Amino acid sequence: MSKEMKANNTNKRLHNVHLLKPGEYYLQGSQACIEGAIMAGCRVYGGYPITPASEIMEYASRRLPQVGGRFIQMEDEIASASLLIGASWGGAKALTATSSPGFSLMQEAISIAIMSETPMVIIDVQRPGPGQGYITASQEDVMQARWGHHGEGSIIALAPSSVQEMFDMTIEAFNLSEQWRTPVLVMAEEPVAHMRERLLIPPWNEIEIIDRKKPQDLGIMPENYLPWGHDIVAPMANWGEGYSVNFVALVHLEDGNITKYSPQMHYDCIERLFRKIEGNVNEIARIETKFLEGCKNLVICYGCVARTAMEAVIEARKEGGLDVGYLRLITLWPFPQERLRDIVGNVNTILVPEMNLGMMKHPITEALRDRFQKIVSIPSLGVLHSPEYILSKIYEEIR
Amino acid sequence: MNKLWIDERYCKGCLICVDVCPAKAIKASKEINDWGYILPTEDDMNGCKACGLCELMCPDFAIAIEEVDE
Amino acid sequence: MKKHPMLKYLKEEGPLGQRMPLILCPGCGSGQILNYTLHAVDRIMNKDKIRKENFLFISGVGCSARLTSHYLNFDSAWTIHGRTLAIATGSLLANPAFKIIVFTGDGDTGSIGGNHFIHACRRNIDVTILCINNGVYGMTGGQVAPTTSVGTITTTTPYGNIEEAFDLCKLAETAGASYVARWTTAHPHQVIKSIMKGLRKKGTAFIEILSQCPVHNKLSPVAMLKKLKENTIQISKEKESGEGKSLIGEFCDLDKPEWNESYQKLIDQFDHEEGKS
Amino acid sequence: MESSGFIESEKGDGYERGDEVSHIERYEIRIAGFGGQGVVTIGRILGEAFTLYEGKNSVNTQSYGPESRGGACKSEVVVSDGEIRYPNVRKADVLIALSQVALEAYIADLKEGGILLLDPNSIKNMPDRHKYQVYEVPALEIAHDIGGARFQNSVALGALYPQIAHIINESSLLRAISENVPVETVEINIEAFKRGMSYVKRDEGK
Repeated sequence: MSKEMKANNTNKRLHNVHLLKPGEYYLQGSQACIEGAIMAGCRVYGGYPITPASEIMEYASRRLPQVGGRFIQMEDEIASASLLIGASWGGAKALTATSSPGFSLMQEAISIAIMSETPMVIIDVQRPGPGQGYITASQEDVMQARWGHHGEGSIIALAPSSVQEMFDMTIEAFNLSEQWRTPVLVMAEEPVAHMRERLLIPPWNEIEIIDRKKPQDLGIMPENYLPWGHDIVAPMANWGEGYSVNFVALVHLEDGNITKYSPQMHYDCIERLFRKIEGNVNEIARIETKFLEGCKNLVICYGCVARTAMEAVIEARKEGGLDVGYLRLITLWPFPQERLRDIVGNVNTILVPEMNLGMMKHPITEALRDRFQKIVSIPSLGVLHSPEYILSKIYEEIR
Repeated sequence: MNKLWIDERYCKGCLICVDVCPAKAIKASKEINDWGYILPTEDDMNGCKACGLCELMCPDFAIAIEEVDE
Repeated sequence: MKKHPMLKYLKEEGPLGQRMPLILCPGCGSGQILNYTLHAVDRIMNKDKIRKENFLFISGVGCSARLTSHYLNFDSAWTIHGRTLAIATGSLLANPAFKIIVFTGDGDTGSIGGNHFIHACRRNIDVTILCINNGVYGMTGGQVAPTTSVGTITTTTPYGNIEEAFDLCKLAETAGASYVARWTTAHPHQVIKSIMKGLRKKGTAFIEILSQCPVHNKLSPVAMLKKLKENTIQISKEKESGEGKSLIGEFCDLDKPEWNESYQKLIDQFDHEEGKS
Repeated sequence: MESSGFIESEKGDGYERGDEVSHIERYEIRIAGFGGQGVVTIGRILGEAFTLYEGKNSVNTQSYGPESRGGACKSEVVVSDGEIRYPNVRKADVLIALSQVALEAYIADLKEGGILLLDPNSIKNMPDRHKYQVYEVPALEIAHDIGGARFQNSVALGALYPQIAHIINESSLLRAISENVPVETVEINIEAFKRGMSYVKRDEGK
């Protein structure tokens, strides 16, 4: 890297400057998200305003220049997602945030990023659809997150449920994206993005930050470098580092060669992308459980609905004397099918409260197909379930 | 006299070089390459001053002039 | 055997095999423009002592985009149809030192990427855009483009095109680009000069190059080059015999604030404050 | 009123806590009115005071949508010494109603015997005074008196304080006010708070 390039590389320059000091804060989820991103090393943000995600970009516009990063309001969401690809290969960790209609517009760029194995993070503060839908709480993009982009590519998607997790999981999203060289989605909801809660910043040295693996560190010379080879996750040379990387998103050989097309080469290229994520599901995906030991009934939830669900489960056990377990999907995708089968025994009823008409119920049903008598969706559109509502459903289905 | 080199692997026989040469030093040959394209060849190289226009306007990087001092 | 002087900037072979020849059709103007561009880059590298790794080539999708794909011995990106300038903007935000050359087509710039194009010009981001305008969608089979002239028969205007063609240079100038020029593939020296100017210019340089598609126009490359010369006229001579001809030359050459320069001032303001406390 | 700044560097280094206050399982405060009354700011001030300066947990949420900029508007604070799972009000302990519409919309969710604080000048139909502990403060009038309508939220907050003094210290609220209002208005806001505090009176009905 030339001297001039080094001086201007925003990712290296001003590292560890103006980070939030360890301690307690009272912040909005949107603000915690940006603080997490900055902590993770994010120095480029590009976005387009949309309710209810705009607070994230407003806060980014204040904070990014303070840490030597760059913020830009792009012309639309297509441009914002595309910008991340350029920024990531330019050597920066880059972030955008949007809401459902904007998320739809980003799908092509997400697909390109999966194929080119570009680390980047997208926050989706979901809102109800279809169409303009409404501007309140929703979990209606959880399927779009997995299947919205064209082609056979897998994705990582996380579901935070508190202000603290908006911070922690934005860092985790950057770590996963750098570790697995793939776009990572944070599927937030309006309550989580807008609520204020205590945010605890731990001592900086206790925060794990993962950076992409570099060919330079592995002693791989430019002439032997395979931008999509060497390992299941290839080391990544940024542009500007003398590796003459030819970024391609067409089916390619490990060195980026596109002239040797054959069905076998096609299969090898795509199958590795798929295996990279799905084959490492147990390393990537996290699940949280409570009262699971020998439980006869089970509530499975994710995102901010998990907060209500936990409240309802505790009350059902305490006041109703019901045997109800609790399981929360912290990672939505890749879906931890085998892990779920390992930890969930035979139960009578599974209840799935979601702010949609029953989306994650499908992979749950597929995973636990022979473990339950019945599986019941508890839908709520546009508003977070109340504990009373979930409780009434528990009583209705279990008693 | 300067020497004209045609890269058979890359030439697609568009013959732009023949047209743009101010010295009329290049002509179409009867030879075809493995792709089936007609290759250009040297005509009367006496007028060639190695102006480089054929190299510059070749879309396929398939032509080169070697300046030969006499 | 002596090889073409610009082959040193191309990957004839990669670690896993042969990459050349170029995928383009015989006599395609895009190959010529790549040739001119590499000449310009070669001169800039030598004269301005700019290192190879500072250059970045980005393209979208279409015939023009295939110039990057996997041939260049530079950092390059063959990306998303129309989104080239958004991706270039991202790279510049990550590292403002990049000398970015964007290869784009008339469909890429004037149609699917029109919004990104005008906003890149408005922000005056530091890129050199080479718009290869052949007036047709070549890669997809010869459909009408936003730059196709009225009356032209294409595969999607079988009865003749009824829409006015876009003047992309006027658009770029109005939107705020620092440097705007138009040439044809039949003007190699002018194109090279403009590209060098563009690379040296801080801000958006838009260079439209009218190019030939011999396949979809069913004419020989030589005949098409001749036609391009005949159908264009220098801006200065417009009044004499400009009727019905495309103007070529430089439309504007301004010095205006570039996005990253302006943003750096925002950043520096905080650096100062930090220094004080 | 938007917060004066954001992350101050000395913030987060740890806070001095106020005097010991009562332990609470779950305490729910709802503030409702219309956009521009500073409803959202009161919520933020309360939440920050409980969390950072009292060491309790609190979640502050607000109504979201076009109505937060004109029209009906609400803000909620749930406080607990334990974990707060469901973030919204289930059955409010406190309702501050700054308009008739807000009162009608949210009175049903107020606990029987709960605290109802209102501005009598904004309320046409008074609720059942025997069902709730009703407190009155002419917040808008007092605010006009000391500097303008935009200080009515601090007057209301001051009027609320004596009713929740068992779970929060005055110093915590004052600190949260000074952190969350524009620097140049801190003094007036504190004065508004004190005026509200000294004015407020219990309406026992007849």
